[in-house]
Amino acid sequence: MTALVLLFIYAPLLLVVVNSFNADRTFGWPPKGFTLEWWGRAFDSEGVREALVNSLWVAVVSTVISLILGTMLAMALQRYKFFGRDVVNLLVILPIALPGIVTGIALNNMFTTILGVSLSMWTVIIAHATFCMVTVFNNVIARLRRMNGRLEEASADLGAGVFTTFRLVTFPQLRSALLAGGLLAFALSFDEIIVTTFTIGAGDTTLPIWILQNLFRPNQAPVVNVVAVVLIVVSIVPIWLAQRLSADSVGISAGRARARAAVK
Amino acid sequence: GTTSGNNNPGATAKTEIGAGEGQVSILGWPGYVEDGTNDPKVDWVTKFEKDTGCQVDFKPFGTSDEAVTLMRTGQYDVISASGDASLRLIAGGDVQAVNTGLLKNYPDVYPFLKDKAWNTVDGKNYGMPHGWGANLLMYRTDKVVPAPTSWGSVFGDAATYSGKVTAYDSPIYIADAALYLMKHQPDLNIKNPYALDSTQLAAAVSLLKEQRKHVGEYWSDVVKEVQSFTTGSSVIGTTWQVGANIAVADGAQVQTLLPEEGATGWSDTWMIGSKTKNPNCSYKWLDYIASPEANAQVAEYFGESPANPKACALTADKQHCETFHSGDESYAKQIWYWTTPVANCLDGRKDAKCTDYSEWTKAWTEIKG
Amino acid sequence: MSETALAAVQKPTAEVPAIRLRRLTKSFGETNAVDGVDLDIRQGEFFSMLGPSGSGKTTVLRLIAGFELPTSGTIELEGQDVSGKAPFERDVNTVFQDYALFPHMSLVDNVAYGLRVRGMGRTERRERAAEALGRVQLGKFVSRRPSQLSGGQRQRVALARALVVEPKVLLLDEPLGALDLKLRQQMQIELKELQRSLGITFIFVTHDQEEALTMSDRIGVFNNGKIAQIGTAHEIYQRPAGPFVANFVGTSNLFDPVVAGRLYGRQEQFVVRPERLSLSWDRSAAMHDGVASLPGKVTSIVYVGHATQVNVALEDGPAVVVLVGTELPEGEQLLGRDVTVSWAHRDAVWLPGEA
Amino acid sequence: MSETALAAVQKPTAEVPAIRLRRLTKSFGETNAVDGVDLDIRQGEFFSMLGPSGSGKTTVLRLIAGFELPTSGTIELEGQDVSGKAPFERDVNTVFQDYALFPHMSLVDNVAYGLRVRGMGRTERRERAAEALGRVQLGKFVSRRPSQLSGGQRQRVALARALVVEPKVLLLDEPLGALDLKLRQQMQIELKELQRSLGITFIFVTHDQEEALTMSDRIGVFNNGKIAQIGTAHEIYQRPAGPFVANFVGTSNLFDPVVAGRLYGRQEQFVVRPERLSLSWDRSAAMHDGVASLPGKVTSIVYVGHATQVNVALEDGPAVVVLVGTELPEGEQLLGRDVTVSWAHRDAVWLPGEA
Amino acid sequence: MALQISQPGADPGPGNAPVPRAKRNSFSALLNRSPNIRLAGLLAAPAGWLVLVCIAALAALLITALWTVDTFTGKVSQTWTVDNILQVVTDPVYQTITLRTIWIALAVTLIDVVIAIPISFFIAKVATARWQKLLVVAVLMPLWASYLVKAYAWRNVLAEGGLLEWLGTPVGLNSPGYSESAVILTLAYIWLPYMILPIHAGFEKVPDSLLEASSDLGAKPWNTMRLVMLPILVPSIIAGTIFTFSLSLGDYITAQIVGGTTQMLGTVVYANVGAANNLPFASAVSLIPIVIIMIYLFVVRRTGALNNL
Ligand SMILES: Nc1ncnc2c1ncn2[C@@H]1O[C@H](COP(=O)(O)OP(=O)(O)OP(=O)(O)O)[C@@H](O)[C@H]1O
Ligand SMILES: Nc1ncnc2c1ncn2[C@@H]1O[C@H](COP(=O)(O)OP(=O)(O)OP(=O)(O)O)[C@@H](O)[C@H]1O
Ligand SMILES: [Mg+2]
Ligand SMILES: [Mg+2]
Repeated sequence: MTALVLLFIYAPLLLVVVNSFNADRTFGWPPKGFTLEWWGRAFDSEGVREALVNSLWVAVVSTVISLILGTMLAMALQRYKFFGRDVVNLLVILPIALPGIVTGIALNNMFTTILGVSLSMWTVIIAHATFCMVTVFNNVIARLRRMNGRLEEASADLGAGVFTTFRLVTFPQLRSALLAGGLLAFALSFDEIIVTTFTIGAGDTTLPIWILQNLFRPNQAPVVNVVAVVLIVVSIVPIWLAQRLSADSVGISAGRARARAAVK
Repeated sequence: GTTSGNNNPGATAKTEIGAGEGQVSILGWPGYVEDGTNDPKVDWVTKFEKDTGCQVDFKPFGTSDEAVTLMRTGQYDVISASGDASLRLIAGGDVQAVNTGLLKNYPDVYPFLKDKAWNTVDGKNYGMPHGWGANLLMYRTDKVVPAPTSWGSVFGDAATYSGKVTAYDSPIYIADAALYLMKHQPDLNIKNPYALDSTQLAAAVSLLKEQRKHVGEYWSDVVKEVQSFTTGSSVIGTTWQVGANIAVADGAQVQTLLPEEGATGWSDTWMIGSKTKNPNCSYKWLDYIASPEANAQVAEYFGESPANPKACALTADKQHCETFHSGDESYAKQIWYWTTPVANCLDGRKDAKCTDYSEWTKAWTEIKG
Repeated sequence: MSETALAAVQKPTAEVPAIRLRRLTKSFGETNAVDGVDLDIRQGEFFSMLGPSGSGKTTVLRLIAGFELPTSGTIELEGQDVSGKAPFERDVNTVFQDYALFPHMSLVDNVAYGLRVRGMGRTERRERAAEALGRVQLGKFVSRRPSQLSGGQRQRVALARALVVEPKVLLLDEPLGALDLKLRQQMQIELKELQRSLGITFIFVTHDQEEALTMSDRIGVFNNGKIAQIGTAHEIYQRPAGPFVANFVGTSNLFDPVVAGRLYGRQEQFVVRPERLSLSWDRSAAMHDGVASLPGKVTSIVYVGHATQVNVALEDGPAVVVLVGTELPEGEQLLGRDVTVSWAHRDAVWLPGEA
Repeated sequence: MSETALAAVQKPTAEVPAIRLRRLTKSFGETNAVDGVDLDIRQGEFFSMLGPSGSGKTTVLRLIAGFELPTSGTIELEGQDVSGKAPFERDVNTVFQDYALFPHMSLVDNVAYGLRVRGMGRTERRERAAEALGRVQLGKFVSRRPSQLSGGQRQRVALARALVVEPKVLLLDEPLGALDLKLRQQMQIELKELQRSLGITFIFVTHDQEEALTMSDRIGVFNNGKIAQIGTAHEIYQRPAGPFVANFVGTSNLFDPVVAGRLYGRQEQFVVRPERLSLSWDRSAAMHDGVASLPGKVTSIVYVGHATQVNVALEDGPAVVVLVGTELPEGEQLLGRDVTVSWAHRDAVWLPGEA
Repeated sequence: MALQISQPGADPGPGNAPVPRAKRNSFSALLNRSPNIRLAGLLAAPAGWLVLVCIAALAALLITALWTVDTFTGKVSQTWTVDNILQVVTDPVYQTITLRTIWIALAVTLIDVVIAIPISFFIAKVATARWQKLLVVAVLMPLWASYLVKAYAWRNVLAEGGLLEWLGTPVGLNSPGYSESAVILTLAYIWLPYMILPIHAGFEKVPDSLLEASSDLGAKPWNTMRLVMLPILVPSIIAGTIFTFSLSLGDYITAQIVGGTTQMLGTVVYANVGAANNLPFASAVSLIPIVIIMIYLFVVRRTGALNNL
């Protein structure tokens, strides 16, 4: 059963790999010939590099924003009961629960029609940070729930002020949750296409946008396959990293955190 | 998005080209503005930048509709608009009139591309023609026998290849049906496939709904379509010449033809945004892209007929212009270029009210169901 | 019970008390977790708070440490009012029940934490922390993580961590609750030793009466957010202030006013501890001076190792538990046997107040 | 210690034992959690497994229940070999330490679960479940969720759930471990009552020796995956089979072979329980027949309520603990005082085997 | 062991200066005293952000749905009308599309649940610790492949003469071609990891003792699964369905790539934003998924699923 599912998961990916070497520009099956042309072109393509840099930049900035905001929000919701708590709780879930196209045109509409801001990388970052926040939020709040509340009291008891306590006790406890949430936020932002389509400014491309633009261009589609293969291979690094870090720092429960984290 | 701007289609044209502003942002079909980043061998932008000192910032779009939306933001200086976008842009005041006298390559352009409904309004020119192509009928020679001659194969006789028919995925495709009806149902009195009153539209819609039952796939990008033909998922339907070329290159047994009814097609125009801050660079681009060298490169890379006959001599494939029937005016005459349908009937009828593009859009949604 | 009256009884001391609570009250919504507590804890004292679950012991401790702020009343630390101060402004440290060691720090960093946040240099604080760990015999584990220690070892780290900053008062909330019996008994002795040698005031929370009895200089028995009795182990055990204390601290055989009236002509409750009752295996108990006797029947016998608990239903009185230290008559049917239970008059503890 | 020899001593019984373990072994990687255990548990017996943490008690229980399969050896249930059977094929039920109640079901559904999976109709099984809940005094809570109960109440639900399917043997893994002292004592009594009235075999795991002593018909003392001794509470307490058992069950004063040689002319260890030692507050202990005496010095005194623990360092022997039931001489300095400790010869328990 | 005290009395040891007292920090003390200030400090930025970006944008969208587009200039004119909404609600074609979209989203969700439960069970409860790690990675990795590329790969798989047919023909299996089923299959593939992960986390949270208890009480594995595992997993499953359902509900790219002629709500919204530049109408159409998701969230709110996201 599991083997079947894994086959189901990997067969199409394998096809992508095969097609990155497929001489046929429209990928007929079975492949007509073998070529390294696409790989060569992909590494020469400035467009790919530029889009990649943009994507990394957007993903990093929106991850950082969502890490900060998500952590603050999680701490507020986990520790305090206040009026409107449920509403805020729903609000943080909404951007991810709503279909991307809705979030996309809502933000597009707000930026261009209501606020009159011109679209740019920054509008993309705002949009991404909004829906990435929930991944950080969920990870952090789950960790906070499990975290021993006495630790912070112990810290205060030993003479540490509020900020020192956060820096020396709370933050280190949250680190692996932040890492998991951050990685996921990064992944989400990095691969986001729909919301990005609606919020990106003139002349800017992120990697998915570049892929979308080139997927259906006669000479570019195979190059896209190459990019995809590279992405898949490179993705092993952060996943292993997340695995290792979470396993080392908090043991069994981290496994749970990780899996839970891995969900948006 | 929409920005409010002066609704002023008669903006006065420029009288001279000054020094470049150092930059120009261009909105265009993918493949129209290549600077070598995608393929180092395909590059005509770098030369432009070197010659004029105008840095090019390029944003491609997928459909005319997207093009209009993007142009409306006012962030772009120049756009390559097909006929179904150009009128909307002119009407929306998003582009300005162009003084063609300032463009030294303008006189070379095929005359049958000048002063057309999609680039000229009230006698004012709104841009530089770029290139054109027809929406042809393509079929698999091994699967479709006998060879078709009429659009009837994808309309009346679509059932023969049920599930393997393909069609262009845009409201503008309604015009293809209207063109067919124009020839086969004279009592509807269609004079221009882009000027349909509500009865005529309804007839086209019902024809397309009938066709829908046999359509295997609507295509919006040409590689996707080619792929379907190569694999055999589609065996007959509309195409662009460029698609046919790719298919043949990939070894598919396909053939294209211009059916007896004629065809719809596109003719693109480079236009300048009404709010541009870089008018000089914009004019320079319009002129540059119509130069024989650049025009040849674009036309060949994209797979269309160039606007400048001098380009034909410079294409790598010497047959290019022949394949695309570039100078063939009679061929061009059979083509109804994409034009945005508007309420004021384009065929000159004053008594009737025509359906506009937003109605076509809703009709298209309804057709696809 | 007249708990309030009793709680107010405080021996006036010349010296400033380590902790002075005055009418301390803490409410959570409707419930008064702590309800007007007055308490003076002397310098250098080992003071235990004993009471059933939910009686407010932890809350009092948290109020003293500053984790909760009182609803009303004041807390004085060595004569200074600290009622509104934050935990990090009070010279009081806590050993938590679950130890609350920082899991991401090594032992030495855990212990050095209090010094670190006080701005002491790295070398010095680590030295002191290592020294403190040495004092609790964990000198060789300095670089381990808390998760690599056993329960008892963690307990010691928590202790070292609290003591290294030299607090005036150390608060311990059921520090031995999580340990198993043998380890617990050992730690009781160690803790007591430590307190004696350091001379610091310990406030020790427990709900285990034996633990409180064996360790404390004085005990405060809590019930329902109030203090039911304050006194030494002896006082609490031998002269309970009411039926609640009598029952909570050790097992008690309660005789109601009717029986008391018949035996002593005094219409008040009294209790006799099981180990103060003696049992004769027949109905012929010698009625000599200063001893009361009642006949009864054995209902069950439980062997508890060091002694045997014999449950006897008295004929004209309650069912009582007798703790028999000597061996029971062997080879005989003891259940259901007629016996006589007797006790010395001076072992009867009279409980004033309501029935 | 000769544990294996001792463990093998089984009284031959005519009836088929409820559980029979033969050379039962379970290894986890390198460690032998259970190491060749032979054990017969009689029908209707209340059998306790006592032992320190990690001694293999839980593993034996899990082997019997079928959650683990033995590395070698066999398990017989009423004479039938069930060694390889799945848990749902064995007529044995377990009360888990954490109760393992299904959080998504009401109490009645929890209890009815075993009947449900056996295919009993809805009405009947709910009736029976409600009845079982009534038996454990939770009749009015039938529709509550487990999360709405206190620890003691959950414990009873777990019990009802296991009992409603009428198992032949009930396994209980430290069922009282999570409860506090008073509740625990109460539940001990209830459990024992229940077992008596149902006549089902109970196998009860605990590491609390007092609990084991008070409740069990027989006790198996585990050490290191092996059984160190099997016997009644009396046997285990009064005649420990070795120093391990002597020390683990109750406090023991251990005298080494040298002292034994001097006193009795026998070069073997012996132990005397603290409550069997008596103390005279001077050096003039009457040397009468059948009594041994040794002089010593009081090192500390701990008041434990029902008695006082006096620690005495003997001059020519070990430090011993004496449990004094009577009141100590009042108003005198007792610490450091010269005393004599004596015991009856018959209270000395000889420990055969290695030192 | 006994605690050895070097010397009696509170003397900290030879040569050691007394420990400094804790530093005064009045701001910290203020924060410590007043939970409200702490809360405000924590909440202001993120809640403000969400209200601005999320609530304001949705409100604006709703308002825009009440405007119209000038058919001549194609610009939004701010005249109020409910025409758009009326048309979306009454025109049968939108009902058809809505129903189809919901059906696709439901089918995708169902397929993912059916696949995810056994595989997560296997990973969480059957596989050894080593394998467990590997498998989690194996499931996570496709998450990093570009969505578009995966969809496109499926286009190739599903093509006539494509991988699926190539594999399927010998066993009598037919490729569904480019169709609604293709959309369902592809979406189910793309969103599968988003279903596996919460369910896997859910399985890990079920204590082993519950499974043992069930077995102990006589339940065969299937009954344990049905009566104990599944009910406890409900929140996790719902958490997964929120993703697969909502992600499918708003999709238009996959429909474009493998859908053949299939139209979904996303297609219509996208067509109207771009085509005819009819943002008000697009807004009106997008109200449908908003309403559907809101209702769904409201319904599942009580199950605690939202905490399992
Ligand atoms: N944060 C809180 N919110 C609401 N009620 C509380 C809170 N803390 C304690 N209580 C209530 O206050 C009362 C006293 O609780 P407290 O923890 O002080 O008891 P305790 O004597 O320490 O009990 P235990 O022996 O179980 O630890 C209880 O009724 C408890 O439910
Ligand atoms: N699943 C397992 N994997 C590896 N080792 C195990 C496992 N279960 C138990 N052990 C080991 O087997 C030995 C016996 O464990 P067991 O749980 O039976 O002890 P116990 O007597 O029940 O202890 P406690 O009183 O702490 O519950 C221990 O050393 C333990 O570490
Ligand atoms: Mg407490
Ligand atoms: Mg155990």
